[in-house]
Amino acid sequence: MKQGFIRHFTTVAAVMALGLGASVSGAKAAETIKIGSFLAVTGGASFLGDPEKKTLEMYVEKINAEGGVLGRKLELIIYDSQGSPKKAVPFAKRLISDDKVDVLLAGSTSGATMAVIPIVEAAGIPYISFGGAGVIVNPVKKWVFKTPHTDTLAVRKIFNDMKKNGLTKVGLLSGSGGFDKSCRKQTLALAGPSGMTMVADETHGKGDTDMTPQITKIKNTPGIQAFMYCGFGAATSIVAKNFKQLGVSVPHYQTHGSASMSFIKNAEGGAEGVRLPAAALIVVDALPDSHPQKKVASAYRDMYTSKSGDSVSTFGGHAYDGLMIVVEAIKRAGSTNKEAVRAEIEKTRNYIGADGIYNMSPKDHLGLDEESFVMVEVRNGTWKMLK
Amino acid sequence: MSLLRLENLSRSFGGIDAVDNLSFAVEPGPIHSIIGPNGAGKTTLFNLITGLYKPSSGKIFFNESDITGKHPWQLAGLGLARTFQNLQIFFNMSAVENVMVGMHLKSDTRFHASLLRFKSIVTGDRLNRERAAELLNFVDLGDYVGSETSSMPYGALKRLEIARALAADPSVLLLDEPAAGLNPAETESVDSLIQKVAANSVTVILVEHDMRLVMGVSDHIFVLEGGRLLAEGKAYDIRHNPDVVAAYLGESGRVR
Amino acid sequence: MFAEFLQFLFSGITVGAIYALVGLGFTIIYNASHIINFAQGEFVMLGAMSAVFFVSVGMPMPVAMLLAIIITIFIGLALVKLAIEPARNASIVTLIIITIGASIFLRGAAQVLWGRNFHSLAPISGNDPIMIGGAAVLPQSLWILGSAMLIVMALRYFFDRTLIGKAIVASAHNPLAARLAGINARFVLLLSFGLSAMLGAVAGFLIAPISLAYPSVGIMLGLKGFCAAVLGGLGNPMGAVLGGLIVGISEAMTAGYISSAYKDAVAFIIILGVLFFRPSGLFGIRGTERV
Amino acid sequence: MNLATPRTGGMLALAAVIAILPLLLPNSFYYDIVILIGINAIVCIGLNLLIGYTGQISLGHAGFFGIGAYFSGILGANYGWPAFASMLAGAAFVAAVSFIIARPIMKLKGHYLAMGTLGMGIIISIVLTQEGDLTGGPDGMPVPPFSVFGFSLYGEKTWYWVVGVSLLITVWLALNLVDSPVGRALRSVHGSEVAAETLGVNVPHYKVQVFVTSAVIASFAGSLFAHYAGFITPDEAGFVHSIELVTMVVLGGMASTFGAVVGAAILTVLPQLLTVFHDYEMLVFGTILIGTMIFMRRGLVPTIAALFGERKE
Repeated sequence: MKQGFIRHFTTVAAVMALGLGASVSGAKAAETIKIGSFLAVTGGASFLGDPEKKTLEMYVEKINAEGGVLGRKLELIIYDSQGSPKKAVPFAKRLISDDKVDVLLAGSTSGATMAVIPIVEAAGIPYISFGGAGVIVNPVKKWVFKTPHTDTLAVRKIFNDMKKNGLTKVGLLSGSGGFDKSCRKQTLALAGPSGMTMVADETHGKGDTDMTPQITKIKNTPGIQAFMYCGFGAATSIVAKNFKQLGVSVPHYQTHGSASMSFIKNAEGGAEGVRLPAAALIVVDALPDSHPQKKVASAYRDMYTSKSGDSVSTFGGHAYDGLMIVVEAIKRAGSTNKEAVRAEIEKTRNYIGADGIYNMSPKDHLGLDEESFVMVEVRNGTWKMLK
Repeated sequence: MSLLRLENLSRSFGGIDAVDNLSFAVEPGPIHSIIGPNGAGKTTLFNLITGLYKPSSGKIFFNESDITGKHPWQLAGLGLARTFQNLQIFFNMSAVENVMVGMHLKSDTRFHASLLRFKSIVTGDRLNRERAAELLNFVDLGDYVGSETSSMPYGALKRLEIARALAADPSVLLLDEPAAGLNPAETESVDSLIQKVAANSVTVILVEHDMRLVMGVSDHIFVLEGGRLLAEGKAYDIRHNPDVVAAYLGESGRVR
Repeated sequence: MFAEFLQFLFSGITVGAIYALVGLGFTIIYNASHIINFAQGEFVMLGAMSAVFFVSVGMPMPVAMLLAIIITIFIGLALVKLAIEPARNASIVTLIIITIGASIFLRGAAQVLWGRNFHSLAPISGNDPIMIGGAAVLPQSLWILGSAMLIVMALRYFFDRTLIGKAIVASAHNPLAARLAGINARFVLLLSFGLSAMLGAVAGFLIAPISLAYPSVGIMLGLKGFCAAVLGGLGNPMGAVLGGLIVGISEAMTAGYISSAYKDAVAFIIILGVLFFRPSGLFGIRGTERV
Repeated sequence: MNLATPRTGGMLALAAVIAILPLLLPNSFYYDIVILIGINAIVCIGLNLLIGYTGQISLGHAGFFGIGAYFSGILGANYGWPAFASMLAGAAFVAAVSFIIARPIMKLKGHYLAMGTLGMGIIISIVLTQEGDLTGGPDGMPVPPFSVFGFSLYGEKTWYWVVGVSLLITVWLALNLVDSPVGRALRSVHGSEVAAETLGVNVPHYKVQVFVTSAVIASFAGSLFAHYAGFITPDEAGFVHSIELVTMVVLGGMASTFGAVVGAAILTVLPQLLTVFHDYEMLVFGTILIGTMIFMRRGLVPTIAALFGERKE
């Protein structure tokens, strides 16, 4: 009679223990500086996470080759959250309490970042996010910083350029991802105060292969003067192609989400004439030598293209700046004490990065302003910087 | 007052009249058989009576109340139970549990009671389990009480289906080819089982090809052919009815 | 206004033809084995990605297409040998999980081999649209629609007229009887997956110029292709094409006239509506329960 | 008290594991994983009643999980409802919605049923994504902690016991349901609908009943998850999550309540183990899925139980 009880107990317990025991990772060398990261390396947002992962890996390797930081090697632990906040949360807890990392450089998407913030704030660990949404640092959270330009900056830059060309009636198309929806929310919010009127507001789904219905509807909106698209990844090229096929005549604006060579190459000529705000990194060749970012941006561009074989994108730039800001902060703090490193990150002043010049403060955990964006236009297959 | 009465019942499947304007009545009495060559519409008739198929036209009366178009689970409540030509055993359950499903209508099936395991559920199950064991003994499956259905031989499963049908305390039991695929010894035991069932005041309606079984056990026989009633009567009359013989042996077999 | 309607219609046809082509892949395998291959979307992805790869290493387009077909067929056969055959008489749920496992495996392999960036493929006859009644039609979508029709006719001829075709259909309806009649069920299964993989590859490089190619392109395509096949009635090639067109056009019309945000939701509502009134699809054979 | 039956033996074994486990969990990461196992197991137990016992299929049950989560989120954060009230409201709404959907959808069979439920789940996740001003859209929304009588549940340790007890209750309820006339009626639907009908089992009624039951259980689990995680996104309702849940049930062992628990445990822990493979993670995961379906067709627990030579309940 006892037999049944023992049999059940062993079955359930054995499986549980096997699972949990095996995931206790090996012992760790005491003195390495541990950088924890979870990125959307695969899945829908892999277009963000992949360059970020490659950038972190190549630069940690480079820094370690040059003797590491404070004489200590950097150890990089990266988990693939596949862009899903549901997967990001356990990885964040694993990095903080199991791998016991010193600093977090993670969260390719805003959704994943927002889900992890409560954990980071409770644990008290410096966290630099690669998520786009402004809400990540607004209202300011003690331990949370971010390097990517917020969509607020991008939208304001776009509106300024539109106003310069006398365009005030804008038709908007946006995707269904976190980046797309947050960009749409900012656009609709800033339209009024910037004197713009949104005459159309259309959406397309994840993985859609043809946006002609939405673009046709926007094209036929009476009084429309400019078309704007919020999105990133393959959809940016499809929208550009459809835009050209439908022969839409109004100026075509997109966001820094499309700032990569893949966007131009895969739009098969549809990208011609598209204007968008981009980090200086993207048009590094067109920058005058006097431009403060010229040296840093071209060094990063050369390193990235040679090591990864892909063209450079602003998303890789976010990771580069994040890593460098943390390394500088640790050097200035002289230790990996979390409170000290956090304070130093907050004191980052006039840091020249690939994506812009960072001036952080207790009230601004991003430190970028519109100047970090450069308006560019696609001319015969490459980026041209606009004055 | 007839137990079961069909009035111009017909059912066609895209042009084929499986059952064609059939009318006959089954009087209370122990064992009735429905025979006829393959494709005569026997199983279709069973499916119409037990509500699995809806008739194209005509009516069915059970104890003189119209049951045309009723769902099978409503008919089970009126005391109609059946077995199937090709086995419909719940292989995901044990032999005893199969029989216990037969007692479904008389068990406590209140959702909250089952969820919170009320006393009535526990005692009810214990009684049903005992009765199921009795029924298995009744159909000579005593030594299969504790076993799984997946390990039982074909003959035993045939009898399990009968025990399961009996668990619903039917007044009429429809047996669809109970002897199909059985060897002579097993057929013999089915014969005695049918008689045992009939002896418990359960009217049995049998569809069967094994003439020796039919002629041996039936009080009344209906002969179907091409979905129509060819003849009905006592076993002796049917055996010597020229139309019946012709239906089976073809025109050359017609006895002048 | 009519031009706008035409434009929505053409977009619906373009997308519908894509779903139809993917849906046909489901139909072939279902016809032969009553299995729904949830890795069908990945066959399309493999066709597109391998074609892009071969073009990028300098192969001319036709050679790249041929190689893409060969590779995808090989993977389709490997899928049968390694995953489907060992689990032949498993339940529907188990087979669904196996094909989902296969789709995850193939996606993982594509990412390791070809990276995670998105690529495009040159269209067969240029990118400049043909103007009809004020609406733009892509030559590529005409290629897709044309090949979908061609494939349906070829399939209809194959399944109705040729001996092997009938063997496939026979072994789907009654595997035991088919085996007794001397039909080699394993060969039929291999043939159907190979055929469906070839079709997936063809769909891949026809679709790539429009939908672009990246490792996870197969997920949504597979889903919508499944919708097309089910809407049309599983196992009916013509049904899959019509189902695909209905899904595509309803998406485009919803985006145009109702709300682009709920475009996909409306497409699924239509599918559910059809299934509720015709539980085996528009043209599916309504089998009665044989007891 | 017969220890051999799954009811008492199994329950005691699970209770013992839940009681002892905290001694083995070194830090909050492990607590988090075990709590997620518990929540997934609760959903899988409900789903197992539908798939394993009644032989149906649903590729959309994460939709109900998502509705439960968002009811707790929206009512809690925007309207200040107490946690219990929003949880019950979510369950009531899911019960109503699933009842209305169940009647037509459960007429479908096999692949068509898979398609119908897949569509249902996707529609729910689209609504959660597009209704941004209510649900916060794809970037999700914060959920206040579970407060009851002023005392709010916070931290892994307290949640461990909340989820542990909820899991035990769910297992107990499921075992009761299975080992009763209703349970046998559900299993008879799986065995042969035709035979069940002729024995008086109102098959459509029981299909609807088990569909609604599994939906409500998913909704409760969704609410628990929302308050525990503190942040939810439309991914909770997405079809990827639905497929994960079905895989847990099938992997653990269909028609086995403890199988559902073990399946949930394995598929929650596996991604943490597979991080070792980095880029090859998906390759390994796909292979494991295929392998277990081929070699352990009846699922893990029934196969192991069969090794011990005893039919697993």
